[in-house]
Amino acid sequence: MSTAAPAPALQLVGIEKSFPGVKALQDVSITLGVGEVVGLIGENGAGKSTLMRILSGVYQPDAGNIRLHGEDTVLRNAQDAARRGIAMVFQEQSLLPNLTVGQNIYLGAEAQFSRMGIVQWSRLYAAAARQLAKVQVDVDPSTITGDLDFATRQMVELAKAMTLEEAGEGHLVILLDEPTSVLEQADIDILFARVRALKARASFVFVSHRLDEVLALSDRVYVMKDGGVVAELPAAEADTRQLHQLMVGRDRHSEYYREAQQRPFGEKVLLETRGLCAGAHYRDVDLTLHVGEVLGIAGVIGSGRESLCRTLFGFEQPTAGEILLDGAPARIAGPADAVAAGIGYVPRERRNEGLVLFLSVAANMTLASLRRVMRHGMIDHAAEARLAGEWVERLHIRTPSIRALCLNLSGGNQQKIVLAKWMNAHARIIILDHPTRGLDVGAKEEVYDLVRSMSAQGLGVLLIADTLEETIGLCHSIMVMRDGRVTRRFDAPSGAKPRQVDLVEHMV
Amino acid sequence: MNRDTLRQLMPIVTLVVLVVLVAAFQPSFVNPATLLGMASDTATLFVLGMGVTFVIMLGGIDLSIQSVASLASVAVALLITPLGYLAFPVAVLVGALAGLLSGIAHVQLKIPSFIATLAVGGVAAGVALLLADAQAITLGEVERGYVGWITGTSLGIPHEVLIALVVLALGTVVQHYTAFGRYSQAIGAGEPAAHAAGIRVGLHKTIACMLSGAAAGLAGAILAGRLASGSPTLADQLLLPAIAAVIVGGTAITGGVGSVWRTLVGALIITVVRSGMTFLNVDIFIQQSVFGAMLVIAVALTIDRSKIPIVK
Amino acid sequence: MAEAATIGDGRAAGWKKLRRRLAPWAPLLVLLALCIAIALVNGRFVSLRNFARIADAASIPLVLGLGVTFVILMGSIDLSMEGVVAFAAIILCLLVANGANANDFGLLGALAVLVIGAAMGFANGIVHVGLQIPSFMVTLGMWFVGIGIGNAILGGIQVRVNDPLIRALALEQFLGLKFQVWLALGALAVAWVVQEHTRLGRYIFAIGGGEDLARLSGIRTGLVRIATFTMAGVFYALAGIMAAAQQGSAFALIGGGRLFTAITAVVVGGTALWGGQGGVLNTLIGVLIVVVLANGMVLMGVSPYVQQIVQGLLIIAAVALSVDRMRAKLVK
Amino acid sequence: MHDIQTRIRAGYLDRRRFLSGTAMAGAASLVGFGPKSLRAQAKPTVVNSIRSLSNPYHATWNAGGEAFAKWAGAEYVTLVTEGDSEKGVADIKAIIARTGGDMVLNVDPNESPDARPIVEACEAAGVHVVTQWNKPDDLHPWDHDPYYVSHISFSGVPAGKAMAEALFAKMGGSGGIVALGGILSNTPAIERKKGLDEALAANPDVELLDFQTANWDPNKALELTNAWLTRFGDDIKGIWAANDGMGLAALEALRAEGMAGQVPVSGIDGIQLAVEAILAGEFAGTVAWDPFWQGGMGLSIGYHARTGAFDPSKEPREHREFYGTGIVVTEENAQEFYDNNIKASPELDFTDLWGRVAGQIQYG
Repeated sequence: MSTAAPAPALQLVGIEKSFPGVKALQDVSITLGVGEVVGLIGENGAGKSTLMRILSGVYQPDAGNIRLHGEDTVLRNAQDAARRGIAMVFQEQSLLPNLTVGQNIYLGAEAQFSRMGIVQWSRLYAAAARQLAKVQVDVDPSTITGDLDFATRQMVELAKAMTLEEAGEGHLVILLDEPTSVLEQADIDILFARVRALKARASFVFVSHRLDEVLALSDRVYVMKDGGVVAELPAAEADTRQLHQLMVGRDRHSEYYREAQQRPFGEKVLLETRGLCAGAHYRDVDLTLHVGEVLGIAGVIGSGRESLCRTLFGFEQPTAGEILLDGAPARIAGPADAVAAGIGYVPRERRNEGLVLFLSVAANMTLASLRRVMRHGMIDHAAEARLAGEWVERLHIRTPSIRALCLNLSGGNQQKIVLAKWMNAHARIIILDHPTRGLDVGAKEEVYDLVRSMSAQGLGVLLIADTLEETIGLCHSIMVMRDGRVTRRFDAPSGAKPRQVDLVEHMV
Repeated sequence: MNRDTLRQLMPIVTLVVLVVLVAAFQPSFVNPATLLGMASDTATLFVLGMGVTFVIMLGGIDLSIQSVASLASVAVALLITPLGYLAFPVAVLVGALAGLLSGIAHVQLKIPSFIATLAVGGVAAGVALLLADAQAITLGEVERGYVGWITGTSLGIPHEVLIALVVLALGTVVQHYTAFGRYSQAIGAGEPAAHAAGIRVGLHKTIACMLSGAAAGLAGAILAGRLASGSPTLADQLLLPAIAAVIVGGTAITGGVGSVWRTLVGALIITVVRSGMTFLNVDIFIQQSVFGAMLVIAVALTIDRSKIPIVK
Repeated sequence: MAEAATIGDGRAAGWKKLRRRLAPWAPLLVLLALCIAIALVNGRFVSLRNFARIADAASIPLVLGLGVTFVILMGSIDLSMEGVVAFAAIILCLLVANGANANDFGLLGALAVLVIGAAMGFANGIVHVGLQIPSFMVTLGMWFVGIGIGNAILGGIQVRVNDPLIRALALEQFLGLKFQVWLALGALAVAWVVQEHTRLGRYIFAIGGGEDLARLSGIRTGLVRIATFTMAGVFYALAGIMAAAQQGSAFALIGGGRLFTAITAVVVGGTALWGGQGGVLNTLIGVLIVVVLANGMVLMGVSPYVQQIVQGLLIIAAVALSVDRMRAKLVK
Repeated sequence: MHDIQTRIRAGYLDRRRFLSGTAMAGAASLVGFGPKSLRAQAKPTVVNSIRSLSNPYHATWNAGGEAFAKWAGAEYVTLVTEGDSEKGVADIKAIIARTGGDMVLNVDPNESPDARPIVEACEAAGVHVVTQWNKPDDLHPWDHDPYYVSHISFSGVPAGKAMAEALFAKMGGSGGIVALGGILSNTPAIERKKGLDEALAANPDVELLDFQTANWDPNKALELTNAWLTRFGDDIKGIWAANDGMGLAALEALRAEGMAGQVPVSGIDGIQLAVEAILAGEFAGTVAWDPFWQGGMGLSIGYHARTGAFDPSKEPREHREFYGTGIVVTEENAQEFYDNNIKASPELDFTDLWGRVAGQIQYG
């Protein structure tokens, strides 16, 4: 144990947890010192989520002890954990869009502002403002949460966690579950600064797939694999390559982004925009996407790149300029037009817009191209099953059956189904909006393979990536946007990739 | 897998258990004539319920079906003299038109289907009252000659049963073998993703409303045949039983999960509960209470909670 | 969550913002426009007496609407009100001085009726939450059960209410308005306080906004649901008391035709059927729109055949105007 | 009628019976049918099918049926349509199946058209049936010998007219009235309205300010009356209602305005509260159909046909389709009517089948 504190803020000893058919955790022991940030990494399925759920009182361990500030503790349920000063900042944000910021911060804890059952909102808002000040966010607590951008909501989420400081034991344990996965770099920096500033008042467990961030923020790192802790090491002594190796049991080779498979793209132009504008979102965007090209768009929030992609898929309408498909002007009034024109869209909100979770794997795969499995105007279920089976095999999708609901599959397998849907629809242009978000390393690599193979087949790919590294690694060309305008274009041929700093320079 | 199959079959199991239960006390309940009679009495309810199933699958609701069915019965009664058999397709068309109106109000004006169809139901009822001058129109001797295809029997099977079976087959084909069926399931289960897959959500919602209207039109025509008349209030009490049939069959009121055969089973459950009470001589003063309780119990048994995100 | 993708990209355009600001007021504007239109056709509409009558006619739908508003805010539905109203009115009639038995419990009887309403609502909630049955079905069942028990008790007869205190609700005035109007306003005030200033009110919105998220915040959603249905039951029972006072008697069909009026009013007022948006003040406006419309059509002498048609079209128009299209991405 | 009264006073409001009634009814009925089905071997089951048990009119009808069953010693079954024609027909088919056709049916069809499928089902199963109030004009008992025994109706025209005249008399012979109609497609609603129209034609000093339909629904009637009070104010000198339920609701709307007793109201059906309102001087009158007689005698006619007391096919047509006798109740005879028919239970002679025949039904 590298901390010198007499009683660690939190100590897990020999935690075990099984589900029917699965041993989710075995003999997990983790120590979190007072004022420490501990990183927790591992592939999907390594047991991180189960561990977090145990810590937040949602699950009960089958065996083992939880010690809070040196005392054995049983966390009966989420409320009990909260009362003892354990807060969770969720990967999927837990704020309700129809409530105000202040109401969200104190949701479930209004009793302290109630007198005879009547909640006094002025007192609650004043208190909420104090919490927001702790995380240095300048938001009026009476703002409707749905009106805030994502990054601000993440900060509100942190402010919500800070409320426990007053309610509970004083020193908090805050579980950060993938807090950065939806944030842009600038916002991540702000979040990290806040976390560091709060170390005096709280200890943090930081779960993330982004190894560099884990190293940047954490004091120590635990690596989990197959339900157990396989390594514990000080962040200062580790590097991403080493962590990667520990997580997957193999080296992260230089071929991570499959650069060697990058082939020059074709001459033929698939998609072109001329002077495309959309109100305040972006202006005068000229873009050209060739056969086999992977075109990356880099930019921070507010750069307009998401809006641009949504325009190209018909969700939003441009206010000026034109879109050309195969050289001919095209009007894309809605997603249906886009699909008809051979455009596919892999959304950031996979569980919302990417998949119909309560529909089967096969039905999701054929959703955009049902015509292909229809004969005489009727769906040919046998043909559909064959087709789906082929995709399952080809993309190594792990699912109990093609009739299983997508709901129960892992993120990586879900994303592969989304990609299969568009390849099945013979889309010639694929828009990838954060395609690797929330995926583990292995699943990411499979997505990269797919991007390469789509490129090789002559598809045009438009990519908004999670990280600059990913953008640079995958793309033939990169377009940088800032404040709604294209600021710079880079060629990124294999072996002559631009550096991250080159891009960042034009982003902010 | 086995448990899933069992869950799928729960509506049928529930129906069989109910029939057996009644028959155990009153064996005459299961003689073929009684069962066929009940089946034919279920036809109207099933046809109405099947139509509204399509709308419920999409996550909407149709509260206009009873008025549309009444309007269709009036249309049949008025048109059978000049048009003969053609009056029946016209009635179905009238229903589809009313459905189109609901669809436009719901999709184009973005009004919740609950309100849009409630309002269109009011309009349909008003039109029916105007057309019929607020009276029941009885079919005369000659006109009744045209309703044999509804009220007659072939090979001992009442035609209502045959019509219901044809409708069931059509509904099943639409649901399982057409793009509309698949898309409506997708829209009901996850509208944003369906939209993002290029499905014309509005179009399919409108189609669903029209199908519901057309089915209501057919139900109105069947009613007109069975009762040999058309009346602006003929089907007024059928709305809630029809929706209850859909839900009792295990279709989720929130959309995405369900099927036409479930509605048939649901409609049969309702008929069995009602007739069963008569057979078992349940005190008339508490029949309504027993009926309400039985509906709730039936849903508790038939609904497949594993496929419904949140029970609202 | 659904909006995240667009919000990150920047702010909505100015006119959209204006539209969004105006949308909450649309029901009120519709109401005003309706009043002006009717007044132009028949000047008698604008009179203190008529306004008092409209208030009178609105009081029972308002109380029913308040109850169901909370349920709708959770994204659920409650169809049981006609059953609860009938049962409550019948029990009330039999407990206070009446034409059928010797009971005379007065206010105590009214209180007992409220408890019975709560019990019926509680039963709705517990079956809905405990057995995970859609509220639509549970409350539909309770509707039948309520009327069925009412029938069983009365055996079809109509019982007169003789208790002067109960009758005073409909017969006596205070400041130009019937007591039942004041009672309804009192119920509105209580409902507003519950909605705005209690945890229950907040949790109802939270569940409507996203039940899974609310649960993650430590809200015991099952309890909130049960409490909400129970509260709704109390409102229905209160409406049952008012209905018995107004009719001067109780009969099994005393709740007849009230359900769809109440739900229509709630939705016309701008409360979203998918939950999370709206509130009791919206319901007040919605009830007034529906009641003024009915009153106006009689004042204007619209033929009874045509009334349903006009009502249907006007409801579509009213809701179309007040739907906040910016937020209502999914209209079900 | 006595039956109901005792039930209210002694039985139904008794908490013990109420509780046991609801909790045990399911079990009781399950246990109870065994012996009943044995008994059904001896005597045909007698069945009343009516709209609902939630209104006094049909509740009294049901009491009459019970009284007859007791008199005849037969099993008694009540069916209700709850306003749903399909349910009505289906329930009748179910009871025919259960009894194997050994039964007598006395039915008030939900709507006129329902009568045809009901009669056809009865004929097919050999069930003797009597219809009341509603049937299509071209459906006649003599076309369905011998099972379709009789159709009984009460002409709504004279009733509607008599009530209008009683109302006008109480108003002083002139002034404006408003009128509440029943469900527009019901025969009684249409006939009663026709009677009103005839009376209006004969009394040019009375003006019909507005006619609206309240669908037999007291709630709707109350709302409408309120709106009328605004629209016509003091111009309303009287309110004509197509039945007592709506009339009583209109009376309550008047009472809320302090106008009860000043503006007379007329009803039809003769329910207890309406008669009491006449005694209080608030109602101008009502017409009593005597549903007790309808519920009992309807069964009795069918029962006697089935048991061979008479052969329907040999009866004259005025015994096959006839108007029953309604009693016009106004201020003059209200007390007497109340004493004889409401406070005391009417004694019916169930063998006097044709004592109240008031002529063969006329069409057009």
